[in-house]
Amino acid sequence: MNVIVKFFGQHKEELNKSEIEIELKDSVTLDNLIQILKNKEPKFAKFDSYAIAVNLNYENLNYTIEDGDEIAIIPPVSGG
Amino acid sequence: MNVIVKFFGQHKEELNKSEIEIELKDSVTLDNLIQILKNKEPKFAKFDSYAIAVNLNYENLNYTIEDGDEIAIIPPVSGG
Amino acid sequence: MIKITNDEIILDDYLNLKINPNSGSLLYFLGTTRNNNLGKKVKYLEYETFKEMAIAKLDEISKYAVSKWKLNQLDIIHRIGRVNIAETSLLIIVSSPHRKESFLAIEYIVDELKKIVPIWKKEFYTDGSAWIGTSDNPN
Amino acid sequence: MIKITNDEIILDDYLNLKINPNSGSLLYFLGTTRNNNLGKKVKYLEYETFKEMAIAKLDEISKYAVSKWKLNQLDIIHRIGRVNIAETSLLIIVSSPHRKESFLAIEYIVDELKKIVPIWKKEFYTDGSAWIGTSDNPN
Repeated sequence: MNVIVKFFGQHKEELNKSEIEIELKDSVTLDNLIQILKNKEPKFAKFDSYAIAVNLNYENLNYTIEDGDEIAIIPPVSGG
Repeated sequence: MNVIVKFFGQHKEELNKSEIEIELKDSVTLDNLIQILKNKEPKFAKFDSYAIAVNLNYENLNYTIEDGDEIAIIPPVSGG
Repeated sequence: MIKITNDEIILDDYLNLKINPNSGSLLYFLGTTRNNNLGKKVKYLEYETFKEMAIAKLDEISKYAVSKWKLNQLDIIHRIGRVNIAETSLLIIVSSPHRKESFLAIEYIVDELKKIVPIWKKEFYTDGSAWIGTSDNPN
Repeated sequence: MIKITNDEIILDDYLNLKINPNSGSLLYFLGTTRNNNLGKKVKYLEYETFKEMAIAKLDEISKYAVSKWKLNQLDIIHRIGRVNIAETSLLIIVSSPHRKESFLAIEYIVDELKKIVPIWKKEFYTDGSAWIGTSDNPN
């Protein structure tokens, strides 16, 4: 299956892209996805602090990605 | 000397006056004044909770009244 | 600005035309008249004050708060006389570099105002009235 | 009301025309842009958001606060895009029967907003810019 991974703020700026599409096997966790991202986007490997949201909700690294999930890498927020 | 004692809120309403003038000897404390007020105004004796201000500042009962002092009996405040 | 007034308090009249560029927080607190208190239906309120002393005490409170929390702005406006339901009896405006100080200041000011500033509230009900703050009618 | 907008936030546009007769407390909190942060001179800010998620998170925060503190009113308006010095990036309006709940609610909302709502701030200085919230630039 294919998933879209969205980037924001500093990540978007440094990667110079707001999203990428990645092809995944079944039963891939967010933890696995992070490894794939690090290989695919070397700059991503240096980002040290972010949360991950799936379908607008924060999820743990052991979350198993499902077809159609919208994944967002959330750098430290600073609204207000 | 003569001092003016001011009343407010519930006190003013129940005594039906906003101030009284009292003749005092020298070296009279606020504590003494309260006793004089209780004799002079029987209704005053039943007021159970108030502070006393002299010249716009709260003072203790052992304050010695001076000529020209402006004395105010302050019922529990309820602004806001 | 410290003000005790018989006039209706309309927030619009007190809005900051220019926000302080060194402020990160601007807080407007309005104390408004509820149609009920302690289970009784309130028709309206009347506030009385010992104005000279109230101004002096508000000034003391204000100076302390501005100095303690390094406020960029502090205004306290209290209405007296008759105040109808849903009207404003108290308006406090605070601004400071960070929000924490604005909140601490405004809570301190209201608490202190309710303790030491000679202003008295009388509630008028459908069946009578009561001075608030006495032992019979705690605020 | 929950709103994320590119438009300038003018308090005047959000003032209560009618105050709730069951409210004793009405609070307007404005987060405004300071001309300095962590010792640096700030020229202006830019906010970015993941809007769909930000709205969802603000909605969660809002529902919790209204229910926990029994608020009569809660509005949260956040501006995004470029925000100049002394302009408002955040407006929160809260009303409740007693003031304590208004204060608790608004402090909770700002704290929570700064933790979980996907909005990012970039500060522009005379000599460069920085994203706030990263380990290099704690908020």
